[in-house]
Amino acid sequence: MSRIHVTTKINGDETEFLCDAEATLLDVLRDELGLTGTKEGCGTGDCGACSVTVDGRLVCSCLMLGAEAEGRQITTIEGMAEGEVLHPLQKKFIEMAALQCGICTPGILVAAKSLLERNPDPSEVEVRYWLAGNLCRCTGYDKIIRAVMDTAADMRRAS
Amino acid sequence: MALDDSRKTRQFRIVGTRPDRPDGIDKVTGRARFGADMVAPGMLTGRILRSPHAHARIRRIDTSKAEALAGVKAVVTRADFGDVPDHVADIMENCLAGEKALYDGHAVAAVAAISPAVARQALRLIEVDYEVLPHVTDVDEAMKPDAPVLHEGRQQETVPAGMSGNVISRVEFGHGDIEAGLAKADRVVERTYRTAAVHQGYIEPHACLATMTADGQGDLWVCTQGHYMVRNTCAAILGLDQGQLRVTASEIGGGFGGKTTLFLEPVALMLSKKSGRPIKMVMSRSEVFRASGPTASSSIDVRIGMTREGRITAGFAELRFQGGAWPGAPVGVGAMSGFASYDLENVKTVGWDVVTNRPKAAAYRAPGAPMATFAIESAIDELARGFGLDPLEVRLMNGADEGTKSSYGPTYPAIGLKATLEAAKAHPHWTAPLGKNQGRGVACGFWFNFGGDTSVSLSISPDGTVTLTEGNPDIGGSRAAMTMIAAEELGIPYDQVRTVVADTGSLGQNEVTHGSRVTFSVGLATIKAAEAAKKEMCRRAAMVWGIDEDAVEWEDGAARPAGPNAGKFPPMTLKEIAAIASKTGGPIAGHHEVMAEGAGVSFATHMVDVEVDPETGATKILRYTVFQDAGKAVHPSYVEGQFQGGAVQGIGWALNEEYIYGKDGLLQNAGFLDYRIPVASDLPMIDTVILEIPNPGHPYGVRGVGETSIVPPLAAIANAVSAATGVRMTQLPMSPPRVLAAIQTGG
Amino acid sequence: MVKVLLWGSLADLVGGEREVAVEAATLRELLDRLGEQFPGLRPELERGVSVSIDGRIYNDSWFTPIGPESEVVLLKRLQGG
Amino acid sequence: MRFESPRSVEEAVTALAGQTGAHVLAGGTDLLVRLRAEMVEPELVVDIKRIPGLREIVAEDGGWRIGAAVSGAELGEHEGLRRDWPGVVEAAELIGSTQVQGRATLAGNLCNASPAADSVPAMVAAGAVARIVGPQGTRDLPVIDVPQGPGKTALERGEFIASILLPARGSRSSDAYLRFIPRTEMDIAVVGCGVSLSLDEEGRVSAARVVLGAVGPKVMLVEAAAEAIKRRVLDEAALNDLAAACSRAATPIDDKRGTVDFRRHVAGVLARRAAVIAEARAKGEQA
Repeated sequence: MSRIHVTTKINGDETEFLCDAEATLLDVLRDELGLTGTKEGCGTGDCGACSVTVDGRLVCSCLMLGAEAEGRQITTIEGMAEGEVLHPLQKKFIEMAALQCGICTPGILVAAKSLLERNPDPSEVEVRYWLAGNLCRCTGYDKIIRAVMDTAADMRRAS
Repeated sequence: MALDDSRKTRQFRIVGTRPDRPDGIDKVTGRARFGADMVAPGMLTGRILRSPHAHARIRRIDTSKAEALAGVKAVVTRADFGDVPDHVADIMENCLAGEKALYDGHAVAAVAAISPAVARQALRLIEVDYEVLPHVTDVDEAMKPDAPVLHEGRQQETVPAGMSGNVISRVEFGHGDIEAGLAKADRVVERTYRTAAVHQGYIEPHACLATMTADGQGDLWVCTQGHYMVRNTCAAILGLDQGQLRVTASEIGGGFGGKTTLFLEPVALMLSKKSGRPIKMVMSRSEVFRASGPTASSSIDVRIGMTREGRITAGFAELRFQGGAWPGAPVGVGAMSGFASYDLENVKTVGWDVVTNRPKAAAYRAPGAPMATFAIESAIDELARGFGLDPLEVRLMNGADEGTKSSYGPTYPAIGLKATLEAAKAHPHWTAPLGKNQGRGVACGFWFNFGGDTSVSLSISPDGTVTLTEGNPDIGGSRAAMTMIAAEELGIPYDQVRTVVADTGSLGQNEVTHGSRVTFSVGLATIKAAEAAKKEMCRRAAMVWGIDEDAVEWEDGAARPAGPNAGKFPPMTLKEIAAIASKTGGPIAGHHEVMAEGAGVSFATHMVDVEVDPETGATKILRYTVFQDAGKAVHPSYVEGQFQGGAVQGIGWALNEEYIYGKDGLLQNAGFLDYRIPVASDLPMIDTVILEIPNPGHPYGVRGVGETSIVPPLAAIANAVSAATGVRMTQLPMSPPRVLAAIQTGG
Repeated sequence: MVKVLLWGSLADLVGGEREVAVEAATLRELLDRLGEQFPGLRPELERGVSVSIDGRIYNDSWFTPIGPESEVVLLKRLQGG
Repeated sequence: MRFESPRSVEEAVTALAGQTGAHVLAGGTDLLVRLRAEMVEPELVVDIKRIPGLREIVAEDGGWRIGAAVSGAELGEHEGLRRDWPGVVEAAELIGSTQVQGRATLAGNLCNASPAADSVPAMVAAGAVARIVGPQGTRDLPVIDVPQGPGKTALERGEFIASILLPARGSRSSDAYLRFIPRTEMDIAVVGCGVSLSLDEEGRVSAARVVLGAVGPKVMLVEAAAEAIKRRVLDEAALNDLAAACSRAATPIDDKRGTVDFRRHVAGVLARRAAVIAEARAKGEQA
């Protein structure tokens, strides 16, 4: 079984890897590249813990083959902060206690960032539906939704 | 330990504020290491072969072809473990089947291989000769005399002769005379309620990384609620010395009780022993559903009598719980907690623990209480509404208070039930108008809360910063709470303390993170450890000042001379004392080890508005408010988080979550697609009201808060749906087909 | 003598009494005496019980003092999530 | 397993020709789940997303030709499609989460051949036509004829869908799709219903297609339901007849997602509600 050579950009860095044809992007990120911030909660696209963006589009990395990443731009949770400067969403999640165990948090942050890039002023309903594919079992979503809305408001004020 | 009964209100500096959690940055940047995130050099992949049958005798397992496959380094079956001590025998059997496979997904064999692909292939090469046996998955069916029997000789002495061998034990609680009480009632409600088995639904699947050497030393990295429990249980199963097995708890991606036992760990250690290589095992989501530990399903008969004024004259409930393939359904606790919110003259509960061909139930947030409470709070609501009485007033009239003899025996000290009811009555939610097809429900709930073995160590660094070392995995912000308590006690800033969750080699025994015990127990031990450190620091200051150590007291982060004869010295701060520690006798630390007792019970009242679509039976949660007694909220944001999370798990349980078994005894919905936990768009905000009725058993008054919040929602939502539709719902989940059928047939 | 309230299904194992009395000043003595005087309780005691003393629940602490007037209730061993 | 990513339709056809165990990968939201569950073990996966044109939506004869690799999110961002076929777009947007929307395609939803596929009833109501390419050349097949039963399609070995054509939308016409799920998101349809209709100048239904999903082994065009409302204003009586026709036509099964009685009843409820939405849209009353 020959492995596939893939060249891609991950969090802005030119990255090459070899993967089996059946390896998912999630497998590659976690097992080949050591980017374990992207989590596997289900492997079937039902929980959103593996959310990343590919060419700016939010996807479940468990539902994409690693081989498909050729030439794409991929952003993971590890690419969200700039050095030691956290993204406003990251800061707000800590400040507003929008996480308990933290396993769903990377996926939710990646998804929320993708929302705010498209829609800087989402309604509560829009936030809830955008994040419907990101399961959280600890928080009941309340503080997560509030943190996203609050960050959006802060970012609108700042821009 | 001695309990502090003083109820002095204390002014706190840090406790009650909302600082950022210390593990926050790790968890928002993806750096935090969870169970599946660890690697080791030379690591192999471990995989489990699982039974495709609900009940089958294992005649023979032939692993030779798998062993011969290139890249396979070890194959393990039950035979590799030999005899194990009685107290871990059921856990062993659940980790790997012996004579029989007892449920769909029961582990039968395991392999270690150089890649997941090879491991998958190896599993297919293992030949298992099954003799398929008749199975039973329903609790009422399993109690029938002609039901297929799972085990011989497990029935306890409390079970009357002649019952099915699947009936393991019977418990009974209560006092008074039920029949006499019912005779005084103006109306008696008599109904049977049923709840489906549900799963904790933690997002992180079970995972571990095990290393074990031929000389009996082991290392285990594992996502668990209790790594000391993992150590002790694995040691017993594998015949290791506890001290030779070091277990490190990873960050844990949710547990809710489901990670208070073992599934993979002994198998991983054995694979490591046989292969001589580290073994990583990670369950798939479908394995989590099929073969971890969901909670019991139940079938409950209730009889409750009430006068037209609303006084409950007698309450009776008979609870039948199936807890999967081994004894241990949480029916005893269910029987104890169902009527615990009430002050009743005549009350009795009977519980039956029944085994079926399902995975062995593990704990799930207040195990047993939500089901019992669903049945009882539904019946009370039906009576109250039948008389046209205000359901909150009825609960206040009958509610338990300090001095009430509880339904399970003891007399209550100060408790907060009525405070939650009064708060509910005064809240604008209670009087907000409702529209068409909408209904409002309330229900009360109770949980015991636990203490348990606890060890902490608090070390002062030379620069005056402090490390608090504890042994309970941080499942929802407990590092923040412990850091706050340590800083509070020492009188230093929050960010001068760092809290570390240590491995089993670093501290004495710690009970599992369960029973809502951590903030109470670890907090208690942290206070005591800080006191020990303060005492030592006062002694050092006394030495420097040349005065008696009794003449020094600790205040605002510094040692100060106390009393008229102590002399006049400027306060010596923690930093200053730390800086000269090696000159005054060496490093300074405090530690405390205790079997924490005195956890205070906790009560909650939940209020919910729903709208039911009369054409489809779909229920929408419109508004939800939690009123709960926290004793003292150390970090209110995380207390609210517990209230909200418990309420939403309850919403899932009430509306959509259920284990669905086919006639073939196989689980039909082993994934998040058809095991439907609530998603963000299903829900409104979950409002919370924190009541603080101090627990007399804790210096700050802290009560556990984690579990009570899942107890009332099932009944509160059922009461709301019943109000909206005019039809009494008695079976969970209240899925749309069930609600629609009830509306169409009138119940 | 300390009066100990048993849960219902245990009563059958001690001859039908819901309340029994034993001589005990600590939790350990209480558990020992119960086992000695009422052999029918032994299996349940071995499986582990919780004990409420004056409204507080104890699992194991042997040397918890018990006064003659203390309210003592035997409970099923508690398990939490 | 091998992975190929051809740059033209011809290359893809060549790669697939004569190959056993070959699977076409577009959005992959079904294929990867089946791979993971070991339900399929392909020898070859052909990713069609890099074929020029397959990720485009182009106007054709007044209608729209949608490339097989266009994702749900891209459909939803297309003004013209939203205007002409809001029912098809809303059906496609119901497939899975935001994340799944970033990948899932109409063609994939169709080829998965699940009776509960959300976009299929809407496409059938719209009279959509699939363009199929393969070793024997190119052929057009109405979408309704693609699914042959659960997991089975009319595609021959080596064939795949290259695009789907939504025909020109006439005046005073529109469509709508509704499904019932227990939650608000993330579920498979328990019942789905697509309605496409045209109104005459008096507001009577002049043409209609009413289509049910998840109530039979494959998508179901309910002629009797369309007949029940043709030449009528959609008043209470007409809607009742529509609902009754749908409930009668449904041939569902009991399973973990719903019961026979529930599905029959809800098929009627959804048809009525979808028809009301489609009518309002046809009148230009809402987007």
